[in-house]
Amino acid sequence: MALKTLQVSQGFMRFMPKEYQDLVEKGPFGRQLKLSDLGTYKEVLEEHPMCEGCAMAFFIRLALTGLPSPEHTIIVGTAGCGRLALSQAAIPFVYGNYCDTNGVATGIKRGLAIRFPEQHKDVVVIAGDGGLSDIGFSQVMHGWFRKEKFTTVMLDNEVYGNTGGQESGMTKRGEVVKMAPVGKKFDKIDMVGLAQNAGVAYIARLTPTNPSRIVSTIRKAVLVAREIGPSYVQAYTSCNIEYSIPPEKVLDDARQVEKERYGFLEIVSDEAKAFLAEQDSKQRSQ
Amino acid sequence: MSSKQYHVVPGPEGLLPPAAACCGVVLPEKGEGLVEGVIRTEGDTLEVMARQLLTRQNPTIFPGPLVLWAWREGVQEKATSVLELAREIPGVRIIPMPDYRPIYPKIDPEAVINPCHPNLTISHNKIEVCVFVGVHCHFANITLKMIRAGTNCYTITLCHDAGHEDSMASLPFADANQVRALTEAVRRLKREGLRPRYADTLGIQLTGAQETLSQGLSWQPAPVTR
Amino acid sequence: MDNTAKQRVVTPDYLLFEAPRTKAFITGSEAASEAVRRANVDIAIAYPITPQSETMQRVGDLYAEGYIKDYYRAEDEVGAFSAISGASRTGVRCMTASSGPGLMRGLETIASWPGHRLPLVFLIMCRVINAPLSIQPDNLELDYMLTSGNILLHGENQQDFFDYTLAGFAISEKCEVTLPVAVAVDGFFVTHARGWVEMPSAELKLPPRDCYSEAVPMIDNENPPVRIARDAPIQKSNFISYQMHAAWQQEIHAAHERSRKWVTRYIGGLIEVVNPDAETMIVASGSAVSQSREALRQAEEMGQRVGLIKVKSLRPFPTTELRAACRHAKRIIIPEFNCIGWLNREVRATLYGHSQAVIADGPRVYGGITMPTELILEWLNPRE
Amino acid sequence: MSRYNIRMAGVGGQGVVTASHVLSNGVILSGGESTIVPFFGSEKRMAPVESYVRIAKGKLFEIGEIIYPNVIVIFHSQVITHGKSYTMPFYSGIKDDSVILINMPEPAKLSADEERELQQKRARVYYLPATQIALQHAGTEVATNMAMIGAVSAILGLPDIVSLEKAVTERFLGKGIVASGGTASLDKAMEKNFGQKVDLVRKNMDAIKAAAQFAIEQGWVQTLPKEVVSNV
Repeated sequence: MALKTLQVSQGFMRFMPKEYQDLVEKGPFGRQLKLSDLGTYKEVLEEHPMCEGCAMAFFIRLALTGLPSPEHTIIVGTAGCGRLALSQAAIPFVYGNYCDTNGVATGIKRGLAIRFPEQHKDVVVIAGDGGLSDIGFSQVMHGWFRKEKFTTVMLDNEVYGNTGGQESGMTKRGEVVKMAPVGKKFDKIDMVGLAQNAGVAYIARLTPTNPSRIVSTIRKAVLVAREIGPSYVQAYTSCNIEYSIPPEKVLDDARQVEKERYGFLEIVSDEAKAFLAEQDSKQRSQ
Repeated sequence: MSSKQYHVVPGPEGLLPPAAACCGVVLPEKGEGLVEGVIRTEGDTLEVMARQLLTRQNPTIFPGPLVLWAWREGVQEKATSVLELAREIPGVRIIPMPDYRPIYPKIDPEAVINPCHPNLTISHNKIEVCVFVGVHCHFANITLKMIRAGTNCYTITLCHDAGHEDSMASLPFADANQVRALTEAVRRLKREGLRPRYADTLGIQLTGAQETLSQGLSWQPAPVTR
Repeated sequence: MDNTAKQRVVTPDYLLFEAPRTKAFITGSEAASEAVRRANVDIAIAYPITPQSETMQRVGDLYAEGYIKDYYRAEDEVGAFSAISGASRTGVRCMTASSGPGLMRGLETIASWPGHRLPLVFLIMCRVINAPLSIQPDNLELDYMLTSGNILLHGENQQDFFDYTLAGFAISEKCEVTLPVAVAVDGFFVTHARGWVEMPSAELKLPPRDCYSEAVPMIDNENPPVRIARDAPIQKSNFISYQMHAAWQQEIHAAHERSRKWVTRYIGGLIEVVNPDAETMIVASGSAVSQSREALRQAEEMGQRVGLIKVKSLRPFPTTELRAACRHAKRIIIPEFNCIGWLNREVRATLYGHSQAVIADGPRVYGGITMPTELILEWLNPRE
Repeated sequence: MSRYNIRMAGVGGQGVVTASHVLSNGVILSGGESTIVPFFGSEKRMAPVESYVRIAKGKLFEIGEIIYPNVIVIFHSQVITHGKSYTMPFYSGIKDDSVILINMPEPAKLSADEERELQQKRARVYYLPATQIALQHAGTEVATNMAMIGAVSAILGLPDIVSLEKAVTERFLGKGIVASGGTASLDKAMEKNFGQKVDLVRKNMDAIKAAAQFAIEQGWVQTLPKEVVSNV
């Protein structure tokens, strides 16, 4: 059990920094927490350098809350804004090269399966639209074809935010952004459709308008990846800087986008459906 | 590689001192130690360490993750031996290195030492001698180089594995027995009449940040706003 | 079939130097896969490219026979090298392989392994990389490997390929090293040609990887610290010192220095010297060494005494060994299978100020041409 | 011949890079030579910003960040109190007989060690209420960066005020360099604040001139000792 890595050696607690004392005594590890518990326990995410009012930072906080076993979770990321927060979480975070998240996640998942055959280990890729739909596309798709058992979460801000606002494959057609000086000339890549074609067991598309939905979606995605097959969550997480959205209007924008073109969507395989129903009844009987 | 013996002594060495390993300093074998780049016996090494700890300014122990977290058998024994060592060094502080992440927005130099900016903790606390124990070798080596570059701290390493060329005194394959041997060396020097620099100070000193914490845990739930 | 469970764990020293060996006449690809059979490998990831494929498909057979716990064919080299880096982070023993263009394709990933402190073994079956395309042997790609931070061994023949591969795992996983080890041989000349290889029993294997005795924590949630972020982007910032990235790079170089002891021990020295007292010395690596041995034999028949220095380890480079071995030399020639002459450049940089010898700028063949011994002999005795 | 290696430090959004561009361009317009190198971290918030400006009357060759400055310009007190800078302490690497200009109305509380080190280095530490000057003379604290370079030009005598005004005009009325995407959106906000661009230039100049006047009144304008002038 990984909780042993959170036991402070006797006699050293008084020398530990506050965040660790809190994490050990009030952390989320080894217990089942709900969204309504938020605020009653020490979260895994520490202060981080993402922009004030950023929808992506908000989504990440809730996504981390939704992890069913944070003590057995590994997050894989890459270049992009998200890693600024992810690297400040009390969950091992792997940051390799450009394009490699889903290859690295494959290796991690398989390596851990060899070393710990009796202990589930959840591997979750959390990366941007550029990282997954452009440069990392091949590894995303092939991970799905191979039915690798890990979760891929796309933080879709429809632009390369971290490098200063260049067109990505997930940018809407016609949008004038950097490197698309006369507007993007092709459609937003249909990653959800591609995931479906590749046989991904659990697919969800959502915006950050509904916190409990974020938590439950991530939970379902991770559980399905643990037992059934690959899962994919695509979340609209606007870049308020590059799309000039005033910080206080970020959620209004998300609601608008949700209504127009980013409605909540879940595509679940029969096997995953049966598994999730079983999980539900188990939880209810507890 | 230079044919001249490279000496690993307290800095500041400047902007970017070389790695001692690239200057011909080699790691000791089991039963040996490394003092300022030269291989010595374990006994000699322990004596040098003990003397430095008793005589230099603001001695501090930096326990790393492999000592702080009781994650497997044997850790608690080593952790206990580290506390025993601390009790024998008047005026010593214990500042942990609980992890290796770059801490945003900035470390509290009285609460932690961090490999991304170790010299901040050394400078803030005016530490002129320290012991690293239980830090993974990669991060220990990086930390040691940066300390040597920017501070005048005498660095001591009790390494669980092969040891560290960039610390001024290093003992390889150090488990609880080696820590206890260092404690014994400290006791012996005191018995032989060495008056510790902080002879009048009793026990382990808490830093300001640690004192605040020890007055009661200050955990408050984070506000549930975005 | 779980054949690996039936194998007996022995120390690297026993397996490499003490265990009784029997002789087999096999190809380089067979020799490499026989090493993998005895290496207690957990995961191997393959992607086809000539002339590497034969080795990795044989490794696939080892998986089917139960000598390896996991194996798959990746989408491409970047996918294979990325996944291997993920697997290595979890503490399992892993290996992969490639050739020329495949290696070049994966170079970003290869060059990131050392900085991430990833023990693994990477087999290189050298092949032409330049356009126009060719599948023939040429080891120009090793020039790129020289600055990649990987430990780099260059085997001469099938026997070396077997021995260095096994040694590679032992070197790679030493705590003070904790680096990837690349083992290169020249394609076809070694991989597809047969030679005598002495091997210990297939019932023996290396001890498993001891991942908690390495320079960095494992990504497995079973060892501290919980906030690992051991691959955090390290850049000049308010919460990361200027010097950290620099110190990190220095640490990789330092780890190379520390590896000298283990490379020396497990492959029997960084160089081998034949006729150390000769005034004319050949310095070579890879299959150029075999060609030089024959040239040396022919020269001796003609009454000329010639020496040979076989460079076995390119990284770490045998700096002190080479200086000592060349101290008395009057003329040095460096036969190579590439147009750039990377070994020539390394030797010149190493000997500068340490030798009075005239260092010839060749001979070299490239683009898949073989190195005739006659060419070496011509360079040994240039027409004035 | 005067040569100055100026390290400017502040936090994101303060216009440190913009100010360094304007100062540098002012020197060029006055017939001198200047180079600038901006540096910022990857943080999206509270990011420390440093910009390195070299100015001289003769040729400049050096590039890169300035590790050993002889002028340090601190735009925000956090640089000192939080160590909001790439290097600690804020005066690290300072050369003897240097100038430190800090945007604070009152002297900062420095530790005894820091006071001693600065004294040993014979550093002249000046505190300029730049934010207050900006508010009072430009009507917005966004012009704090202009106040800072106004004082710099008065202290160093480089660039002269006419050239600096030309640089400000170029920056805000065209041909200017936009430091970053964030700066572009800030520009829009400033235009709204100021009404018109011309007005913007005038108000920025007011802040510059007021700060320069402040520096003159405080007696900060003095030629550096000879050895510094010849060495740097």
